[in-house]
Amino acid sequence: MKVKVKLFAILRERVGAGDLTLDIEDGSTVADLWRRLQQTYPKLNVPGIRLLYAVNQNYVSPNEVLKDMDEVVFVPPVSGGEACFA
Amino acid sequence: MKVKVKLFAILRERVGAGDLTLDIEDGSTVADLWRRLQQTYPKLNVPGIRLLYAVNQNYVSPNEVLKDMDEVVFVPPVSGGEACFA
Amino acid sequence: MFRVTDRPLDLQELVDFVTDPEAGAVTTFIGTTRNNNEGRKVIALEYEAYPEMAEKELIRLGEEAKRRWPICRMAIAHRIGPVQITQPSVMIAVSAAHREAAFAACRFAIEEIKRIVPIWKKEVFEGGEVWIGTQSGEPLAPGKRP
Amino acid sequence: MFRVTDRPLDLQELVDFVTDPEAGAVTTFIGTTRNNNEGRKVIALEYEAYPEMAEKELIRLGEEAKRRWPICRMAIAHRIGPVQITQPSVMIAVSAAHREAAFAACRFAIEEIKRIVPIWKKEVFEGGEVWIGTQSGEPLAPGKRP
Repeated sequence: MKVKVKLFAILRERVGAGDLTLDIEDGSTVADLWRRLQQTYPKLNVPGIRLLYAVNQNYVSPNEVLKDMDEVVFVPPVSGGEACFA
Repeated sequence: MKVKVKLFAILRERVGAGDLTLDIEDGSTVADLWRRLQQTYPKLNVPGIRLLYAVNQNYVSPNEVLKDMDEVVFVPPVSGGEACFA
Repeated sequence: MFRVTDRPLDLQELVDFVTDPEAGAVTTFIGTTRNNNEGRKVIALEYEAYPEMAEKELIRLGEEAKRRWPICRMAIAHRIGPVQITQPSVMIAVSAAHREAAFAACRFAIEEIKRIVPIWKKEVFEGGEVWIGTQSGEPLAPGKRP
Repeated sequence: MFRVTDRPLDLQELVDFVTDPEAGAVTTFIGTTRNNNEGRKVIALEYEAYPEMAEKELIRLGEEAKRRWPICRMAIAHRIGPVQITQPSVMIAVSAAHREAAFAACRFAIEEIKRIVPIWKKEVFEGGEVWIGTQSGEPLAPGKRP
């Protein structure tokens, strides 16, 4: 099945693209997808970064099982925090 | 000696005037002046009213001794409170 | 900027006044006339001030706020005369590097205005009018500022 | 009114939106770009949003504020793109019958925006640029909203 991934902020800059479409196996979770992306784009390994996860514009746990054509966003820290030079 | 009295809000309305000039005895305090005014204008007796006292635009205690040409204001409750139907 | 005026108030003017390149936060408070109070149908509020002393007290509370919190600038404008439903009677603007100080100082300012600044409020409601004020406040301790 | 926009923000528009005859208090918060941060000389901030989700989260936090406090209306606007020194990036306006609720809900809104709304901030400073974010937040508990 296919899922759409949107990348923002530091993740978008590191990959050099904001929108990806990926083929993944049925039953894959959000965490599985993130591991797969990190293998494809090693620059996504930002040391110490705390991500949140959103599917179809709602926050979910990393154990959420994905469905065909889901829109997945890996949410880096939002604007309230301190500088992250990693 | 003479002092100027300014009346505001409920006190001004009850006396029907905002500015008074009074002759008082040397050594009179703010509290003495208030008693004197209440005798002249019995309507100034608003039951339960809590006044503050200002001389020359500074808050003072009722025991403050007045000087010639002082500007005295008896300050009814300011705008933060509940309705006073007295 | 500490002002008592019989003209309509302009929030943007206050915000422009407190704008500061060191500030990351601006808070404002606007007091407006609402259409009801304690079960009465309010028509308008009428404010009366002892203007010279009111402005001095506003300046004084601004200085006190600067002592208590790391703020950049503060502006307060209070309208006198009649103020219709939804119209502003008082506006406060505070700028600070960080929002905690901006919120705290703005809240402090409105509490102090309502506690100590010689401005009085008459409520004109359907069926009558009344000067708003407390009958149960603490009496002023001798020799103390309230 | 909950809006993410690349246009300059207008405080009066938000205040007009929350104006309500039942309201005696309006509070506003404005977040602005300040000229320094952690010792760096800041040139500008650049905001990026996941706009559809950001607006949904703003609406959601507005509903949560209405559940928690007796407020009348709330408006939030967040700018994206470059925001120069002293310019506003976010504005919140809240009206309520009484000031306590207006202050509390306004403070809640900005804290929630900075905690949970998917809008990111890049600081452009003399000598570089950096995405602002925390490395030490709590990880998201499985199945929980943050």
